[in-house]
Order: sequence, then structure tokens, then C-alpha cells
Amino acid sequence: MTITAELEAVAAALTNNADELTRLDSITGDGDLGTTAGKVAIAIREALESGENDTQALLILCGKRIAGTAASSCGTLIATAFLSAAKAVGDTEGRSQLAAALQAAVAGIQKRGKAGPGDRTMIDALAPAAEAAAAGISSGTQDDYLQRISDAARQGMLATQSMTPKIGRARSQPERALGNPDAGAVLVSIALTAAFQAASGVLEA
Amino acid sequence: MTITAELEAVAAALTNNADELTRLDSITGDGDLGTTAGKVAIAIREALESGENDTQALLILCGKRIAGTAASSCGTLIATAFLSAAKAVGDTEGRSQLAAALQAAVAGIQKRGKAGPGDRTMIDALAPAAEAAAAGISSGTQDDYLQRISDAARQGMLATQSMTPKIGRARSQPERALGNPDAGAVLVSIALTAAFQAASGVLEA
Amino acid sequence: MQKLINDPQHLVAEMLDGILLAHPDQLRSLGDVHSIVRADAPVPGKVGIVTGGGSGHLPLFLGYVGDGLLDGVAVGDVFASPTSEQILEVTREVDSGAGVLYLYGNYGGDLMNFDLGGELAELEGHVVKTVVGRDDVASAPKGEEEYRRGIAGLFLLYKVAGAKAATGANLDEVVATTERAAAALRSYGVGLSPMILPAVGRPTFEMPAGQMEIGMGIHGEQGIGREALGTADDVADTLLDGILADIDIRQGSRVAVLVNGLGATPAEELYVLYRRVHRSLAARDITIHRRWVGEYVTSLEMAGASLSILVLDDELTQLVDAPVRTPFFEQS
Amino acid sequence: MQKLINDPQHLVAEMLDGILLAHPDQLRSLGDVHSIVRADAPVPGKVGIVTGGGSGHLPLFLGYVGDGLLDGVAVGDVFASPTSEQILEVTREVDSGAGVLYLYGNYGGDLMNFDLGGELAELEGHVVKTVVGRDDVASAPKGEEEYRRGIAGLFLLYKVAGAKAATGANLDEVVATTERAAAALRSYGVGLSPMILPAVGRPTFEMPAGQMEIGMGIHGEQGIGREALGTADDVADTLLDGILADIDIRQGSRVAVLVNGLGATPAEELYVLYRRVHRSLAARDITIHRRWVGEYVTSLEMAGASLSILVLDDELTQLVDAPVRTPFFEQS
Ligand SMILES: Nc1ncnc2c1ncn2[C@@H]1O[C@H](COP(=O)(O)OP(=O)(O)O)[C@@H](O)[C@H]1O
Ligand SMILES: Nc1ncnc2c1ncn2[C@@H]1O[C@H](COP(=O)(O)OP(=O)(O)O)[C@@H](O)[C@H]1O
Ligand SMILES: [Mg+2]
Ligand SMILES: [Mg+2]
Ligand SMILES: [Mg+2]
Ligand SMILES: [Mg+2]
Repeated sequence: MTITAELEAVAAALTNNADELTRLDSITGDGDLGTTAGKVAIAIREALESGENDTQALLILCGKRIAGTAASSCGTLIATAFLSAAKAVGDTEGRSQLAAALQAAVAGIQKRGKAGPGDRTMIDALAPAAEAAAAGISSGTQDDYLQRISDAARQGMLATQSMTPKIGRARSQPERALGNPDAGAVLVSIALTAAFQAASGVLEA
Repeated sequence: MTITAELEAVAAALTNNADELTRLDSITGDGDLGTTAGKVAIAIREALESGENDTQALLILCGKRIAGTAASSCGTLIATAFLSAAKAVGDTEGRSQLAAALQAAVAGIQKRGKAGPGDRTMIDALAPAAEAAAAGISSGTQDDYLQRISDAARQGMLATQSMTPKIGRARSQPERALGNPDAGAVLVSIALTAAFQAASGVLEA
Repeated sequence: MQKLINDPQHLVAEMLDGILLAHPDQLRSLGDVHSIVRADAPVPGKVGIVTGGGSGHLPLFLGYVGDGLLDGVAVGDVFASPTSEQILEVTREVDSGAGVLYLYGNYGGDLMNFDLGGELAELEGHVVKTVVGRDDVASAPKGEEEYRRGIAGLFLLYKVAGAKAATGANLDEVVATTERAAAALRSYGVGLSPMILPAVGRPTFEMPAGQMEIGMGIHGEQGIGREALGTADDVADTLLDGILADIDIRQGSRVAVLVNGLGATPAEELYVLYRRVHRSLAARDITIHRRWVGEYVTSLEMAGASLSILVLDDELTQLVDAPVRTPFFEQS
Repeated sequence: MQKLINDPQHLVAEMLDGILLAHPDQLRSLGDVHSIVRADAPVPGKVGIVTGGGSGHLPLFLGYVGDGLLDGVAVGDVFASPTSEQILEVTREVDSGAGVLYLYGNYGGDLMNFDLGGELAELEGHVVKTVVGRDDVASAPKGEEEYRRGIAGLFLLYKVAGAKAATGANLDEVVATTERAAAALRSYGVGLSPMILPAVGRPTFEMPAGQMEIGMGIHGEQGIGREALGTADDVADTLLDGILADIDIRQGSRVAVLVNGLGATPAEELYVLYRRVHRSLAARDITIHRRWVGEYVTSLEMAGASLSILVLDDELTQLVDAPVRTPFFEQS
């Protein structure tokens, strides 16, 4: 199995949503998340162009390239997520592999960024997705499975609208956050939806 | 003879015209001539308060006090004028004394400031006054004599309206000068008129 | 946008090119012009000190690479973190075998990249320790020091760490002394006008004339609140009181003081602030052993200033007095 | 008015008070706090160098009093001349018997007050000579050098004169070398935004966004003309071409370069300018032997920059390299 199509879809989704991510990051942050998303997309495409298609090797390549170019908080955490996921995918396969990868990504981000669930970050989209992936390993069709993960990320993202930021730049402007989803959570939701849409071909957006 | 009344009149005229001098200095200069005029007035009053009434000693005292406080171009040149005039008044008396004092003041200012007649400076008011004082030593009443000097200063001042500045800050903004008299020339005209008004009591303003 | 720049995208690279052309005897870049070390790195036997952060704060960060201060710097884009790869690259180049101290300010992106860079460096056998500057008392209340930002006080940590490393101390000793200094250091600032990010082209925030932001960060981050701009003496009192409320400085103490300008505030004004701080500390029987007044950590063309105070013990006193020579700063 | 000041009337006195409190080991004032000399004045056997001028230009003038540079300064109010009395007072204090050089910029009030002060000093038996900085090529055309203003290049004259005097040279020798440097020195600047005089409270002139004044003086005096603000490289080319059109610099020459910021322009931008100047001179086979990039002569919070070039001979090369130590500037 390879994940090149999924990664291509993620890159495309990041490029297409750059302006919206910048807009959201401007509300409580410094408005550079679209730039970061663009850099991540380029790094992913460069990794794909190497011709590598082993999943683990490809995840490492993506992680290193992202670390080498997208140095903002979210960019560095995405790099960490790829590198952490890469370590986890080696041991398993199929749904277990996906669930392990997502859980490793969450753990890596938490370790690197010191934020937890409820702090209004990308974790609030990624952690529910990882939980859904672990919970659904043995039930439903593949499409249902991916849809549930995707939905969990989206619900988690929407829940950030009522969360107070506990970390990063947004911490200094808590009152501006309410009513808007966290920009990093939106990025995660968009990326996972795009990846699973590419994987299943039928996922509802 | 003493000149305390004349000096008091000069100080009063400078204080009263400070705003107008600032306005004129703002057109081509840096707009501080009113401040300088105020400092000169205070220096003159302090010199008068010393009780000194010998003309030469009083002029030296004024010159030193002005030099110690009013350090702008015009202030320093006024100090120079007082000190130069003081040297000249010793040798003569009456109209000759006045003519010599004014000529020494012009010479002192020219030596210190390196400007000549027609350069659009205070010299263009003071030099004609000095010439009138020298020319009129032996003709007319005292009031006529003083009026002629006063008129010469005023005519010289008015003539600066059509002169192009050759010196000082105004040099860099020649086009703004035309149609306005030079601020330093106005100061000279005002000061001489006030002095001679005090001396004669009947001078036309 | 009243700036002397070419394409904003190339500003940082061109600025670095200019600095490297100007000071080739003191600085050199690695493969990437954004990764810079002192020309003679690694200094044999000496602990290497690496810093990094966004551009737009000169002399911070790059300006403090040199004799008696830092060994290398990873330079980010304007107000943006450097990458972990740069940090790794610089670490390799400055490690003489005595280990490396990472010393930088508490900002999310910088933390993550230094941590990641450090992990990669450790995989290659480098011993790396980290001290993070969290001197800004306005950025989080007492008890939440963990969340405080690093601002101009970072210069004082560089001074201490650089001087300590220059004595030949080992990595643990350099870390211990630097941590002691960090615990004895507080800063507090005020912003009077916004800066313009070259890539954005308009002011990053609004600041009505006659207002000031107390406790504003060096990227324009919100502080304690916006108030009517007071006199210089009022502002000095606010800053000093804020620091003294956060750290107990005993009568008879010696301190080092930094009155820092953010970019557009003239040196004349900084000395008016210094004057008040000097007299207020003297009245409390606190002696200013050494002071720096000027632009040490800036924020592009922002107007404003900050006060930093480092409470000195005997060792710190010696270390702040030690000589320094970098392209941006000399002290003899 | 976004300024950290108290009463504008007291700004200069308070600023001086702050400087004297901060640097008592290096500076002391005479009766009047506006008249300041190096703490160890007069230096036995050394020619004394006295400067002076208006406030608002720090580090100019006061900031260059110290080892290897100047001996005393008469400080005026903001943008206003000091008095002849101050100049006399400072002259008395710095004359070790070796005579005194007056070295300052060409402004009407300063000229008159230094001349008057010098005459008074000579009456008291001091030997005084004068060299006036007229480095700004924009302020009068070739052939009218007499009328040119002194701007940032003055720092280079201080450097040369100070180093020459430190060698123990006599007054005539110091004058001759300083005059040679003045003849080999040119500056040219650009203004991007106005300054605010504290006593006035509003900008001294209008500068629409996207415009610049080529050749503007350090008090906002009009220059060659107002143009659309170009790129940093364009501005650097304009400044360099203006200087090269005024002074012939042969291939193979060595020069010293000062890229000076006027107050609000970040150091980052100054290095982008430096980069272009460095490359352009290199292309003409002209070597920059030494350079200073930063705020050396300011104009309160004005944005803009100037370029100064001093063509070096063997002696001037040695003199610009000599060490300096003042509260505002050190070079080792
Ligand atoms: N410590 C952290 N842990 C997890 N996520 C974080 C952390 N800090 C920031 N983020 C996420 O990163 C997003 C901002 O990303 P980015 O714009 O790249 O950050 P910055 O510009 O502040 O460096 C936030 O919306 C949040 O989701
Ligand atoms: N070199 C000079 N010689 C004679 N008069 C001069 C000279 N320079 C300036 N002035 C006179 O001084 C006036 C300006 O005075 P002031 O405002 O005190 O000067 P500044 O502010 O430029 O030092 C001018 O209007 C002019 O009459
Ligand atoms: Mg951001
Ligand atoms: Mg004037
Ligand atoms: Mg600045
Ligand atoms: Mg400044």
C-alpha cells in the first residue's frame, strides 16, 4: 500500500485553503498560517517527486522537508506529526496502522508543543480523529470508517469555537477567539478530509 | 548721557513682537526667532537691573548676557553687534557716537556672519540705518535725524521682500522668501524704531 | 511604506548578505546564509552558545554573535522562527566537544524548533542544554512564569552566559549560572507606535496618538492594557514598580540595568527614562553597578522602550563586566 | 506626540542629567550641565578637541566624548546652537597647554558661537584652531563647498582628529590631518519621514507615504528634491553616484564607509543599503577598508539614512582603525 494519492490531496487542499487559514490565524494569531500551509504543501509535493512510495520512508521525507522550511508553530508540529507517525506505521498495517499513526502524531504534537486537549489547538481536531480511528478498527466498511474519523476531526474543530486559547500567540487575545474555530484545528480537519476523500473516493466533505 | 530708556523700549518691542518674528522665521527658517527675541529681551532687562548706566559698560553687559543665552544666528549676531558698538562708543559722543556705534555693529555682524548687503539678512536693515546716521550728523533737528535713521532701517527691511536669501537656513528655500521680509531685518527695524521713539518721544512708528 | 528595502521576500537574505560582507572577519555563514556562526567557531574547549529567532530585532539575535557572547545563530524570517534544520546545522558547527547551550526567548515556534533541532543534534552525539528567556513580567501573572515571553532581558542572559562560557566553565556550570541569572531577571516595556511588517506593508496594530500599551511585546503582542501616554517619569515609575512588585530586591543590592529602545524612540528619551530609574533605585538604596542605554532589542520601527533589571551576586557582577566584541556591540 | 519626555523645556537638561548619572567614570559637566568634558580632562600633552551643536542627534555630539575621540562638548537645546560662553568654558577645561581644535558642522549659529567663543578663549591665552565639517554634497553644488552643511560624515572627522591627537601630534598637525580628511570626505542622505520637535509637538514637515526627500539635511532642511521612494538598491545607487560625481575615487583606492540611520530606520534596512554600496564599490575596484553601519548621527525619530565615504591614504587608514572608548561607542 502507498499513500501518495492521499498526500497529493492533502497538498492540494492546503494550497486551496491558504487564504482562509490566513484569515482565521489573523483573528488571534499573526496571520501567517496560509503561508505555512503553502510551505507544507510544497514540501509534501517535493517529497512525492522523489519517487519514494514506501509509506514509512515517505512520511519521514515529508517530516524532514517540512521541518526544513515551515518553521512556524503549526508547521513544526506538522513536521513532528509526520515524523512521529512514521515511527508508528512500521509495526502494523491497515486500520491498525492508520490508528497507530494518528495516535503517534497526537502524542508527538503534545510532547513537542506542551498543549493538551481543550487548549484550543490543532490537537482538538486531531485527537478525536485518532480516537475514532482506534475505536472503529473492527466495525463498518472502510468508507464508513474513514468518514467517522473525518467527522470526528470536523466536530473537534467546530468545538474549538467555544474554547479559550491556553497556548501560543492566541493566549494574549482570548476574547477575540470566541465564535471562531482555531486555525490549526481547521487545517487538520481540512487535511484529513482531503486525505480520506482521496482514499475512499466517496467521503462526504 | 545714558541709554537705559532706549534699551527698555527695545526689550519691550522685542517681547511684544515675538509671535510675529516667529511667524516670519517660519517661512524660510526654523521659526525660533521669537524665542530668540524673548531671550534677548530678558538679557537686556537683566543688564539694566544691574544698575549700570555708563553707555559703554551697559552695551558690554548686554552683549555678554545675550551671548550667554541667545545662541541662534540672530541672537549671536545681536550680541556681536552690542560688543562691537561698545568698543566704538568710547571715542566720540552725540550723533557721531551713534553713527560710529551703528557702523561698528554692521562691521561686527559682517565679520562674524560673513554676509554682505543684499544677502537678505538683518544687515539689509542695519547697514542703511548706519549710513543714514553717518550722513546726517550735521543736518536737521535731533528728531528728524533719528526719524531718518529709523526710516532707512524700515526701507531696508522692506527691500528684503524682493531679495533672494544667500545665507543661513533660508538659503535652502529661496522660492518661499519672495514677498516676505527677512525676519532678522524686521527685528532690527522694530528695535531701532522703538529705541529712537524712546529717545525722541515723537518718532512716527 | 517608508522603508529602504527591495523585494520584501528577499529582505532577510539581503540583510544577511550585507552583514556578512561587512564583517567577514567576525562572522561566517554555513551552507544557508540564514545560519551564521562566529568566524573562528568552534572555539576549542569552550561551551558553544546558540541562539535564534525571527528577524526584525537587530542587534538581537545575530548582532550578539562574537567574542564574549554567542557562537552561532539560526536566523528566521521577519518575526518568524528559524527551522530545526538550521539549528542542527549551527549546533554541529559550534560544538567544540564541550557541548552546546541553546539560549533564546520563549515563543512557541522557537521552542518547538530548538527542541526538535536539539533532538536531532543529540542523535548525532552532541550534548545540548536549553535555557529559555522569560523576562517579561507583563506577559503572564506571577505563578504563571512558564508562559512569560522573552524580551530585551535576553541580552543580559547572553552577557552572563557568554562571559561564563568564556571562563572555560563546563556546560552544566554555564547552564546553572545562566539559570540563576534568568531567575534574577525581569523586564517590562511600553509600546508607543506600531511597526510595519515589510511583507504586509501596513501597521500591524492601531495606536492612537496620546496612547500607549503598557507591557506590549516585541511583536506588538497585547500587554496589561492601553492607557493615556504619561510623562517619561510616570512611565519609568510604572515599569520600575511593575518589576519591583514581581521580584524582591533588597536594600543594598547591586543590579545591572538595561533601558532599551524599540527602534524609533530617540536615545535622548531613553536617558530621560534612565535618569528616573537611577534616582528611584538610589532612593531605595539599590546601586546600579552597570547599565546599558540604547537599542539592544528592537521591533523594526516601533516606538517605545523597556526596562530590564538583573539582580547581581558576586559572580554575576564579574560576568556582566567582562569584555565583549561583536560587530554590533563592544564593551571593554 | 508619542514621546517619552516630561516637560519639553527640561528635556535636554534631564537627558544630560541621565547621561551624567549613567557614565560618571567617563564624563563630567562643568558649572552648567550643558558643558561636558571627559572625566580626565585635560589629558596632559594632548591637543584638546571640542565640538558642539544642537541636541536631538545622539550619539552626536556628546556621545563621542571619550578616549580616542573628543575632549569636550557644548550642548545646545534641541536643534539649537550652544552659546559662546559654554564653548569658552569647555575650552578652558580641555586645554592641557597643547591647544584646542574646534571641530563641528557647518551651521550658521554654531559657526558664529564657536568663532566668538574662540576669540574669547584666545584673549585668555588659549591657542584655538577650527575645522568645520561640510560633507553634505546635496546642500550646495560643486564650487560652492563653502555653503555645504555638515551631516553624518562629521563622525569620520572626529575619528581621524581624535586618533591623530591621541598620537601626541601637535595642534598644527592635528589640523592638517583633519583638513585632509575633510577634503576627502563626502556624504549624501535621504529623508523618509519627519521628526517631531518636543517643544512644537507636531511633525516639522510633511512627507507623503511613498515619497522621499533626496539630500535632506539632519534638521529636515530641503535637499535636491522630492521623488517617489525607490527600492533600497535605487536609493543606494543615487547616494553613491552623487558622491562619486563630486569626488574622484581612483580604482584601487581604499575607503572608509558610514551607512548612517537617522533614527527610525531599522538596522536591517541599513545593511541592505550597505550591501549594495559594498558590491558597487567592489565592481569599481574600490575596497572598503572599514565600515560603520548603524545610528551615528540621528535626527530624533526621523526615518532615512545617509552614506558617507572617506577616501583613505596610509595615515588615514591607521587613524580610522585606532581604538575608541566612549559611553556611546567603542571600537577595539
Ligand atoms: N503549543 C501548541 N500545541 C499545539 N498546537 C499549537 C501550539 N501552538 C500553536 N498551535 C497551533 O498552531 C496554530 C497556529 O499556527 P501558526 O500560525 O503556524 O503559529 P505561529 O504563527 O504562532 O508560529 C494555532 O491555531 C494552533 O492550532
Ligand atoms: N550669516 C548671517 N549674517 C547676518 N544675518 C544672518 C546670518 N544668518 C542669519 N541671519 C539673520 O538671522 C535671522 C534668523 O535668525 P535666527 O532665527 O536666530 O537664526 P537660526 O534659527 O537660523 O539660527 C535671519 O532672518 C537673518 O536676518
Ligand atoms: Mg501564525
Ligand atoms: Mg531661526
Ligand atoms: Mg532605530
Ligand atoms: Mg533610534
